[in-house]
Amino acid sequence: MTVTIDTGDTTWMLIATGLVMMMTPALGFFEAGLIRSKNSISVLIQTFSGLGILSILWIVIGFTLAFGPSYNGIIGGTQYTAIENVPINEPFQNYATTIPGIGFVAFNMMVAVITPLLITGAFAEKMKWTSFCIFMIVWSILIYCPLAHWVWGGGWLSQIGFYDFGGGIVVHVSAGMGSLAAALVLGRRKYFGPDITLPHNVPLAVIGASFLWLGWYGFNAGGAYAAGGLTFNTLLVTHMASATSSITWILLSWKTAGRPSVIAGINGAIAGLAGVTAASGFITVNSSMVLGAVIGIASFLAIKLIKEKLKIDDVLDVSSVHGVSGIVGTLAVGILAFQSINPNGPNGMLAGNFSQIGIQAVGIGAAILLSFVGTFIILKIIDKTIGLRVKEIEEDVGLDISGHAERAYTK
Amino acid sequence: MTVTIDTGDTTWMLIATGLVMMMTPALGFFEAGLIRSKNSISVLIQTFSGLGILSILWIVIGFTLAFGPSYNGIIGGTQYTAIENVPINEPFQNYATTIPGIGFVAFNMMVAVITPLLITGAFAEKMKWTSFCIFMIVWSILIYCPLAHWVWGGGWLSQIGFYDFGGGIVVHVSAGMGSLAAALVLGRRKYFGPDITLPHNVPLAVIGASFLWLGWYGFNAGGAYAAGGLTFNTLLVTHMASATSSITWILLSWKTAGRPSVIAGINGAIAGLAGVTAASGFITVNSSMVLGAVIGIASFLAIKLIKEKLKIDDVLDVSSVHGVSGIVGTLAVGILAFQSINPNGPNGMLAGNFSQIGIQAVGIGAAILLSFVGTFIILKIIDKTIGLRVKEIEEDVGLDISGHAERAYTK
Amino acid sequence: MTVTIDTGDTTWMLIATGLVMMMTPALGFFEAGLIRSKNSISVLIQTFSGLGILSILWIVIGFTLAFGPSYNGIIGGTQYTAIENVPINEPFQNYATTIPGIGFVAFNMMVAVITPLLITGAFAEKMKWTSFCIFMIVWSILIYCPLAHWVWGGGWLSQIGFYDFGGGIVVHVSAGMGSLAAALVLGRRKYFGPDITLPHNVPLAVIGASFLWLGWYGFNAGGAYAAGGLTFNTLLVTHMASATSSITWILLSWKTAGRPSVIAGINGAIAGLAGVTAASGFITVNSSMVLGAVIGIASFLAIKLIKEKLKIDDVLDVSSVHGVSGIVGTLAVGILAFQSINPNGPNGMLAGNFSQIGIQAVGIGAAILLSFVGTFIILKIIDKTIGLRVKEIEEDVGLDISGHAERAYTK
Amino acid sequence: MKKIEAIVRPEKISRLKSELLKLGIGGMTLTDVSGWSKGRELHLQWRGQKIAYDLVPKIKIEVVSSDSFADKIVDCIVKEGKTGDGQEGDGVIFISNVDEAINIATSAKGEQAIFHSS
Amino acid sequence: MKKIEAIVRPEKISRLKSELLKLGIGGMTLTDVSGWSKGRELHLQWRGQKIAYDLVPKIKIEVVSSDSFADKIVDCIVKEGKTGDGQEGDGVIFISNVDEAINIATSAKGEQAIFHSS
Amino acid sequence: MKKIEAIVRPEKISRLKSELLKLGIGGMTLTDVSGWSKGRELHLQWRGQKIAYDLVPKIKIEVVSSDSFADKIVDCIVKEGKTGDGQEGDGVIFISNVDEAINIATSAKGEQAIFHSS
Ligand SMILES: Nc1ncnc2c1ncn2[C@@H]1O[C@H](COP(=O)(O)OP(=O)(O)O)[C@@H](O)[C@H]1O
Ligand SMILES: Nc1ncnc2c1ncn2[C@@H]1O[C@H](COP(=O)(O)OP(=O)(O)O)[C@@H](O)[C@H]1O
Ligand SMILES: Nc1ncnc2c1ncn2[C@@H]1O[C@H](COP(=O)(O)OP(=O)(O)O)[C@@H](O)[C@H]1O
Repeated sequence: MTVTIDTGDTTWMLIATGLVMMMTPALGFFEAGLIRSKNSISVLIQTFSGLGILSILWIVIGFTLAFGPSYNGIIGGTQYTAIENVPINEPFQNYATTIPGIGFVAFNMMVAVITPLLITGAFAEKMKWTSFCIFMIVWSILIYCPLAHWVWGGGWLSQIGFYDFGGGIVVHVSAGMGSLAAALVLGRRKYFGPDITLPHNVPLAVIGASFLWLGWYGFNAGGAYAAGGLTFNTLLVTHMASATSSITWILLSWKTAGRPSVIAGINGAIAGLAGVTAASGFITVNSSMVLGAVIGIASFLAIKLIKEKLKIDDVLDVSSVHGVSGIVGTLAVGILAFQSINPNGPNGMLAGNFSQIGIQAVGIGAAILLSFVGTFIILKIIDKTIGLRVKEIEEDVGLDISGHAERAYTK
Repeated sequence: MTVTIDTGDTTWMLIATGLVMMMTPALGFFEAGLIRSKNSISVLIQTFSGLGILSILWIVIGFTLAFGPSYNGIIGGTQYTAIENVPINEPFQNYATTIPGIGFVAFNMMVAVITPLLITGAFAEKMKWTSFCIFMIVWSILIYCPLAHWVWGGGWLSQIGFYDFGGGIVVHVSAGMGSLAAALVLGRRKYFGPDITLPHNVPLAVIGASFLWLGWYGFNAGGAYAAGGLTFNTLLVTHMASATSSITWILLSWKTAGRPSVIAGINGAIAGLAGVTAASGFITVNSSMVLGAVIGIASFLAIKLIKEKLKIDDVLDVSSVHGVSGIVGTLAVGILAFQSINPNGPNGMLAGNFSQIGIQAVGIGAAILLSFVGTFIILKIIDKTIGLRVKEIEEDVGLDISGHAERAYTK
Repeated sequence: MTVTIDTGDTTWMLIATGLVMMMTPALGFFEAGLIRSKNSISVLIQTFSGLGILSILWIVIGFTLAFGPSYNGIIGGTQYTAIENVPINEPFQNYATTIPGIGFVAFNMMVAVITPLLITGAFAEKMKWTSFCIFMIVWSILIYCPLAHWVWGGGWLSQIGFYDFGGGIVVHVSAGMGSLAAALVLGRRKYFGPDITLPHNVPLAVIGASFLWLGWYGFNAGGAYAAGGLTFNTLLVTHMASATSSITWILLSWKTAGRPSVIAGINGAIAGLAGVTAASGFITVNSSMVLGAVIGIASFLAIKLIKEKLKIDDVLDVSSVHGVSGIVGTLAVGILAFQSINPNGPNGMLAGNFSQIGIQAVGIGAAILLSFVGTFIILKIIDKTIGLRVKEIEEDVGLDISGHAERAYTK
Repeated sequence: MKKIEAIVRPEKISRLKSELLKLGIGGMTLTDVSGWSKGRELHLQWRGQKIAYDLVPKIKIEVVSSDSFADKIVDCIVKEGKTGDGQEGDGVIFISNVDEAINIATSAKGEQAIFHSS
Repeated sequence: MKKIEAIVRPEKISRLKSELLKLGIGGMTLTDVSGWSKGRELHLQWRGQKIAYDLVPKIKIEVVSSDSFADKIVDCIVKEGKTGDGQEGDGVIFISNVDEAINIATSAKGEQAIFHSS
Repeated sequence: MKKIEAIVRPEKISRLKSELLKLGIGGMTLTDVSGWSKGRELHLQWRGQKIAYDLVPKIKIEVVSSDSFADKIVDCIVKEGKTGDGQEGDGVIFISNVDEAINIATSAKGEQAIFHSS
């Protein structure tokens, strides 16, 4: 492997970094549009301030915990604290060997920033901003960094041959299961039911979803850390899973509610994108269309179960849209992966390798355990100390006025 | 010609693909902002679900019909059905020879997706979603794929020396004339007139237009399939035509309505972008400024004729903004092209070649014929079978509630 | 130095050009969201028509005034009028030597376009569109082009060793001080005070701010004119200054108003981005976090002084957010710069060079003088001839209806 | 004085406004509302639940006028607001009593408050 | 005739609407409003200035009905609009007199104007 | 009881609200409206057609109070709502009769319905 900077690859990673950064505000638009007007600012400030806080955290300590030299496969060492020793004009020796080392830090920062912020979808309209800030920092250090290390930083999951191209478990299963725990700890919103789940600004949500879709090209195809055939295949796999999952959701909304719904369309797209992430760099475009449809069905049904049957108030259904999708897609690596697509990846069942799916299941299990239990404990502790939820009157008035003294719209 | 992957060129096409993908939702924002609130969701779901449906169609059959080995210059063969035989790690031998084959498929997918969706502007506020879906699929197969094949896939128009860099006739004339046919077949909206043409959310429309403008850099300069002087010239030509056409429209709105209008500004920009598409890779930046002004005047006057004189209710004036503009710009290739700008393009009149303009006219004529007549027939058949228009009460209530059980805004 | 086109570098500049272009409409969204609904169109048309007008101006005369061969270090010669003699397929000999000459023109166009438009923030809700147009053209020629020439075109400031990587004084100090002058010449809005400073659409403002943040990657890292370690370092420096300044503002809003504010968050981000611009290509990521916090505090306090104490009605606080930030960041070059980061840049105090800060101060002084005095005189002349402000009744009704016969929102 | 409150089609507003103007009314206030009236329900569903979601966007015009002038205003609204022959959805007008009107700027009361000029 | 004007919680609208429908009312008009009422103020600050910013989004329902029918409508709104035991924020209803109603489409007057069918 | 309906400048709302609060009113309801009144038309054009597009954004405040209290409220609104010497556009106040008020949460009627405390 040559270790010299390639301007084409570097440019791709510059862009991919920008695209993934943009996903964080886009997530804010998506979420803010889907909730009530009176709480929309509270979500926008969570994503926007989260972008600031988690970026700083990543430079100071996050990067080295995830990608520093491994302590027994569990966590990264402190060699890169405050990005000390990160090469600027050369690549790392072991990661992304054709782009500047600092580029590897920057791209992975954007991934690390958005992951905990996905959980905002579970506690939107309920949680105090101060508790949110503390939770983000703790969750990032205790859950995200270890998991990223296990999978991408040379940790034990990578050592046993587990594969997750873009972050199926590192990002989506972890945020999804964290969301389930968050929904359980925080409880239901007042008047929980269909009457309060009317989205206040659908165009805003569609703007968010569209830029999430675009950003995901960077998120997944950026994982190639280079520009070539695999990169383009990953981009197209990502796109097609989103397309098929989106259409699947629209058809399911039509079947169950009598009308094709645009909100179903955008949720389905996000489910497809989240779901395909793990497999995006290992499978063919044709497989991705099948996978997208399966992810669409699984995540749609999961909402029916979690929200409608079990009445768990995961406000924006992160547990289904990211969690369940992520599980399906990460398992799918064990079925659909072909080394002819990516020689550095595994073969799955269809390529004759029946053992990979077991390894994938181990990874999924580990991620669920770490993130569900970890999130539960972290939130319980915060709840007992400074509290998690806003007061009832603040929920009535809306978190925007009560928590931020701002309104989304005036004349 | 060397046939090896270049990382710089590949990165440019990765981006261009993303930029053109983004144009489809941006089109939705543009259109949704310019129509009444009660129908805005219906347009957003058309563009969003269209992105899904047409992407799948392209993989399954569209690409091979457009770019497969030619049957007598009429249509592509089935060699690439379900993108079978498309190279992932090498370029095609005959197209885009420095980027992965699959990248060529992906970029052209995004162009193929947005083209039929442009016609949504003609039947917004009127058409049923189911009929829309069927229409998109049929139109893409019967009109878009042949036309793309004729011009870019080695078909008869390319054989006679017709040139269309970014899709002047393939995209804009075809969608524009299709829109004229659609407006005629579907008829006028209830209370057609200035009272119902108030845009409900101008900032949303400006967001859409702005990202269309940006996306067009990818749309036109992506047509170079490489990164170099021609690419940058194409980008700047595109930008300047948009700038001059936009200013032209603003001045015309000022003259005719007494006030400079931002809606004129964004429509003018789109007209300039659509108009310059055919010529963007063949002309100088200075020519593009003249061309932009001419396109601006032509498309502005076309609206006066089609909508105000003839009372044809092409809701968002696609026939003028894309159709008439596309015609002017495609003709302009025969006047303004210089081989000193693009050695693989033609010379036009100013470079002493008086025959090119005739060839361009043939191409335009063929596109008008195919798309106008074809669209008319397709829509008539759908109308007679499952119907095209929503019921009158549904139009009153709005397509959002009646067709999708959703409202764009709630409190 | 080799002078051949590199596809990777060229692709980066294609993108950077697109990103910076996008900042102009994004600026419009940011501003429109933060003012009253009844004036929001008037700002959108200013940014959108400004994009058209200033692009044309740049091609015709602006580029050559800024980058043509220098007349005594004061202004560029006319060699490149109407971009005559600009190489398309080769680089310039003296600028950006691995990308096409026309790419250098295009990228710098986008920077030249947005600079005068920043001043719209100072006279939003007050100024006539016609006067705006004239002001833009005159300001661009008399203030922007000379200043760009002094710093980047081989003019006297570059000759004395002044450094400004992305446009700290060329863009932000000049626009900021111009804004202060504009606020003074135009006077206060009717009912000036907290009651009229309620933002009408916060999500729109956040959309604007988010794309400004993203666009700034192109703005600053594009200044490298190549893709490599320095480019990525610049991107990350830019990002971190925005992050820390944004968080600083949120904390300050919390402290002074009792609630953390999202509007503070987005303003703080813009201040951080504007502030770090000059230094972005010369300093380390860790320095940028300190610098971001300092910029945040300085610009926040500046608003308290200029708007709340002195009651100068710079509507969107451009003088603080761009002007004061720009001054701090440009000075910081003299403290924080390291040639180990950028061998073509200076060393600052921390690298043992105590003289640089003096040179930086000279540049800042020159920019303040030129832009404040220049803007004051230009506006006074326009005021005396065709007038600057709308009539009082037009201000009551709103500039949208009175000046453009359009409303931002209808049902 | 009388308050005339009309719920009309948004499409009709611009013409209606200029006709009322010609009549010489002193002012009017417009509100965006949504309306429902009998016989127009569409049965729709929302997230699988059956609901009748049939609210149509309308505009409410309020004009306060002297008792004697009220009829002219009503006639004008009926004339301009009508679409075809008895077509549903054209709206309704309600008339009620207003005890007093005060102009904030001038402190004028009664009919003086609502007629600037004339 | 009577005008019944109720300021209610937005969450209650969809059920309330279908109950009113069952009662057989002839029409209704909804407006987005924001409300404040005593005892519910939160003291907030805005850009450093202390303000009581405590407006809560509400929906106003207006129904015009015959005198005799009014009580049934009020009862229905009270029943559907109530949340718990005396919980604040459920809203208020005001009843006032309407002199005349005119249907724009049919020119029908009085109670004819507000009842299409039945 | 009386309903006091005031159409005022949006800029005046925050101060007006706190003054009404000090007076001790029991509640109020605010609506975004747009208003037109005589003498303020600007003649504009829209897509080439001449129209008088002169609607100004205003806010409508509605307060229902006991008869005796009404005058104080009116005086307060006039005082706070006034801009300068007889300046146009400050708005108007209309007073009308309300037959009954019902508090949804408590089912209290009449003046009890509109005054929580005091
Ligand atoms: N009894 C009523 N009370 C209050 N508003 C009413 C009543 N009847 C009608 N309206 C209002 O008038 C609007 C138009 O009524 P109508 O002409 O019967 O038309 P539509 O057929 O659209 O319901 C309704 O949408 C509603 O807003
Ligand atoms: N006296 C009043 N005049 C006008 N509107 C009132 C009055 N009292 C209450 N309201 C309206 O009713 C709404 C609900 O009142 P109430 O049930 O007392 O609840 P809350 O506790 O939310 O204020 C208020 O927000 C306001 O819009
Ligand atoms: N006769 C009326 N009927 C209904 N609303 C009125 C009437 N007169 C005035 N208004 C309302 O009061 C607002 C302010 O009126 P006024 O003080 O006369 O100011 P302006 O000069 O802005 O029209 C108007 O915009 C309108 O909404």
